[in-house]
Amino acid sequence: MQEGLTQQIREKARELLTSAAVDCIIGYERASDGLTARPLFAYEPNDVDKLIFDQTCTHNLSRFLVDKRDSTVAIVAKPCDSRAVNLLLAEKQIQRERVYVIGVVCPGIVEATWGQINDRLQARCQLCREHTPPMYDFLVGEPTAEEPPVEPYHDVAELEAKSVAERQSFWAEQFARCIRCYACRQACPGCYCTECFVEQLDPQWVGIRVAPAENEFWHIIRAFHLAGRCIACNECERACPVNIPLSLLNRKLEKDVLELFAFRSGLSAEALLPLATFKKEERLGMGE
Amino acid sequence: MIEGYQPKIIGFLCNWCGYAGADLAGTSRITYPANIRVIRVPCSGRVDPLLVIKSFQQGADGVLVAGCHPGECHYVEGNYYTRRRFALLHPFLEYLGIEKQRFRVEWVSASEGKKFSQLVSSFTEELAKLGPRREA
Amino acid sequence: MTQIISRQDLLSWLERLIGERIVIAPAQSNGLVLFQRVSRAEDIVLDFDNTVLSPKESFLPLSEVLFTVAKENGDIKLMPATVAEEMVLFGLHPCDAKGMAVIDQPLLAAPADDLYQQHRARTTLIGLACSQAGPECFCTSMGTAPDDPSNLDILLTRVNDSYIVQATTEKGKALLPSDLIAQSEVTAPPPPSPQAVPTEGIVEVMRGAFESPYWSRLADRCLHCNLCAYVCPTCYCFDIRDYVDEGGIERVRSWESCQSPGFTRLAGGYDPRPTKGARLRQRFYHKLSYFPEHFGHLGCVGCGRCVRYCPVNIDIREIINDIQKLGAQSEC
Amino acid sequence: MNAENPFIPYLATLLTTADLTPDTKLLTVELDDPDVRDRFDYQPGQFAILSAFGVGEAPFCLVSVSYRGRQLEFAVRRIGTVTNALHDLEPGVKVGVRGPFGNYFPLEQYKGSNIIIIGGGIGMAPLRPVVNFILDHRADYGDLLIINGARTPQDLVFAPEFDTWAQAPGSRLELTVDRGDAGWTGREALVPDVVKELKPSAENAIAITCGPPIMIRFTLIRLKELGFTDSQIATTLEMKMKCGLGKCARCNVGDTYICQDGPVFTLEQISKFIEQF
Repeated sequence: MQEGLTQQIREKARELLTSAAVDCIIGYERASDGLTARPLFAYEPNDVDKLIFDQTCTHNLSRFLVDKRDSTVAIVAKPCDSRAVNLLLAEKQIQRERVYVIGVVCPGIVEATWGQINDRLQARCQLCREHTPPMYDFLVGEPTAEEPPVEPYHDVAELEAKSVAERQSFWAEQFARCIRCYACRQACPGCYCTECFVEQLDPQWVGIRVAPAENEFWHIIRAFHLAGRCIACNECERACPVNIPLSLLNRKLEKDVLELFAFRSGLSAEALLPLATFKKEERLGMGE
Repeated sequence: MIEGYQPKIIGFLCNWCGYAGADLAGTSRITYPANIRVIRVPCSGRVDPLLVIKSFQQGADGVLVAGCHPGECHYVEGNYYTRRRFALLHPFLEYLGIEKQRFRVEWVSASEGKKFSQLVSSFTEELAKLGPRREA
Repeated sequence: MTQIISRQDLLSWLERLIGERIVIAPAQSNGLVLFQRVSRAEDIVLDFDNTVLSPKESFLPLSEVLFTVAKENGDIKLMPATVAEEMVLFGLHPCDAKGMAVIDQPLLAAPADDLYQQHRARTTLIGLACSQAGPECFCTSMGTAPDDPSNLDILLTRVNDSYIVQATTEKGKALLPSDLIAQSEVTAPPPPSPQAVPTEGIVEVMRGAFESPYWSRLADRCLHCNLCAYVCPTCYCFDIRDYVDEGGIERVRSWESCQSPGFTRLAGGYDPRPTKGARLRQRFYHKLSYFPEHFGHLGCVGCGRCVRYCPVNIDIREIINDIQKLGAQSEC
Repeated sequence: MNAENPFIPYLATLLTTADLTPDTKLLTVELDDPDVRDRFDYQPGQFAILSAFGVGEAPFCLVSVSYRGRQLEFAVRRIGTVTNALHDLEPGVKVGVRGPFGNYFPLEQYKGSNIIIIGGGIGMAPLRPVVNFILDHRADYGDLLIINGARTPQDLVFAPEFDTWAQAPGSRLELTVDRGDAGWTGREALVPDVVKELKPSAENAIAITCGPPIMIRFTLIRLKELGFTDSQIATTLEMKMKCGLGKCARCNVGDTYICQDGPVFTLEQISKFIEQF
């Protein structure tokens, strides 16, 4: 356990709660398996000692900010999580003065399932180059220098290189397992629509039938609705009970957004999102 | 080429250019294949990816979005958003196994009846070569 | 005297069954063990903690057509769906078999759900006693056990590299391969002992805890997906809608969960259970209070899947412990 | 109900549709199969689940009384996908009927009591069969007071029957609207205020009410002020339903299934619900 990080977070949390600067701290506590972590909502100072930070704190806590938008909260944010805060600010879903961000210089999160940890870093962390959060109100841990970039889209490129038939059967096999539990949607800070298109009945885009065609429809549009917004925290893939490789969908769009619009999501709270703006003279290969 | 296979195309034509171009083709006796089912939209910017995917899911073999040339949009910037949106959706569909030839975005002005007719003919031919998207 | 079958004979028996009928068994799929239709006996996984999803999918499918509406020259005919093929569900643990018994009570109560009843009638259950208990299992606290043969047609219990065969119903006996079964003196190894959970008097204690803020605090971290309900062997809520395509009109029934936004929302928008806390509370009150009051035993079988797969670790055992403490505090 | 397969509806033909209010229609339906038609017996308060094939099905209270003829009547307000589909149906089209479901108003027990009917908007629909039942067995019951309110005069349901209700012996009809219009000469007040104004006696009386939740809440306060006990007040609850058979666990409020234990409850029963409704 990163002792230093946990101590600093607890002290800042106690200070914020006792001074009533915030109504609650959204952080992490030990889960019921005694190994992994789970989100904690600390309302009173004596809850503060449950707060922890270590390499199992995988959840993107900014997911809870829209639910708590009517109160003032502090959240513990890893670099990717804080980019999701920027996304919510850029999309006017939360007010900056009602969110106190305790940024954490991230040691990287390990792969874990309930009751089991292994020491391999999660795929997103192996690719991660920004260990210091781009935005925070208080920083925990020593900022580290940027590491040399690594090819972040090798798995996407691999799938792109395959033939159409191979890709068709690959995705058909993945989507066939989907049980439409929507854990991927509910785990995502970017999915805050009051009524999701997949549950709309009038018009009924998808409907309630769970079948290959409907599952394909769901996954295409879910991923596309996050194009230029997703910050690749991979919580959707981690929440999926049947291991559908959702990050392969999200990061394909992330790669294309980078190439087409030279844009990365969540780096600033004032950013204009790529599909909500344009450049008159840009050439994008459509209809040319 | 499968014997007797007629590809189904869903065409979202923007009212001011695409649709007007198709109209012009009609009034000037320029024929184009009947494979296209035309859906008129106020602007190509109105075409939501939901409409494109729903068309494919309901059995379309090809989807066409025809709007005004960039800079000539009746609503000034509608087709700029269309251009970005589908520049992103197009490779994404390819990535998911919907061949890129099945989804086309074209700029057809109200005076380009000929271009519209050639566009629909070439699209139909290409889809006929490709075969149905889903085994019937 | 006990009846046993060697591992090899078991596989050849299963191969024989595959030739006669549909066989659904645990099999590998992208690194997961899932109940799937198998075409070869060696695809079947025999040693596993538990599958990701419960086998309820074989009786209450994720999506199923209840009936189709056919229009013939202006006249309408309703053609109910039927289940024709015989099936074997192999490899379910006793907790999942108890899950079937839980779901049977509401769905087979008169007037019985005809389609579900047909699935159940056409299917023979060949269970596999657990050789080890997962860290999240707690079936013995929920009225079943790792070697409980009830609710099954046949129970296989592993001993060294063969299996003790207990056929508990006529259906099971009819399926036994007498040519492959030997008599033996060997006795079953002691069953594993999963963790215990204090369920004594939980129904009454739950009644007292309804207004407690415990539920809304617990719901803070809940994501409100349908995962816990969909992996659960005892959740049976469903939704019904019509589908129209060239083939005609189909009335489709699909899984639904009390956590989804539209579960209790009336047309027009009024929702008597609008908050996260109220919805999460509904899940645990249905399993630990309402179901027992209606049908006499808890609506949970202790398989631990919701504990293992919940992305934010909403752990029903922890909740039962917390509620018991809450109950104890309010008494003194 | 179709006992072999309770999810398969009986086929029925939509005979007529009549506009009760701008957004509510009275659908008259006749079951196709003659012996199903004879067996389909129901009491005031029970409901059926209507299918608009191609869209889905939804529960509606039966507003007709079974002994007055074999046709089933439903008051359907255009508010969701199924109701929209039902409103667009032309007479002669086939629909599906499942049921009858649920319990019913214990009119047998209410014999000899004075009855106060308090309906709000579309809430008057489930009370109409109760009124008609009482008028058809007038001697069995004491005084009948009907308070029927709505937002505007056009929203008052079953207006064509107001005269027969008002002129029936020993019965009194009081109408009210939130906002009147040019032709409206009657009362402009909220239903609970009318209850307060008329002060019906709680002595040997039963109050039956149905309407939007806000109206029910204040009507109950007024009735309590007048001395009505919880067991003297009955209502019919509306909840999302999918099966009507106590199987899909969707309509439960606490451990009560509205589709089987209800939809008719006394206030005494409702107050025991563990979950506020």
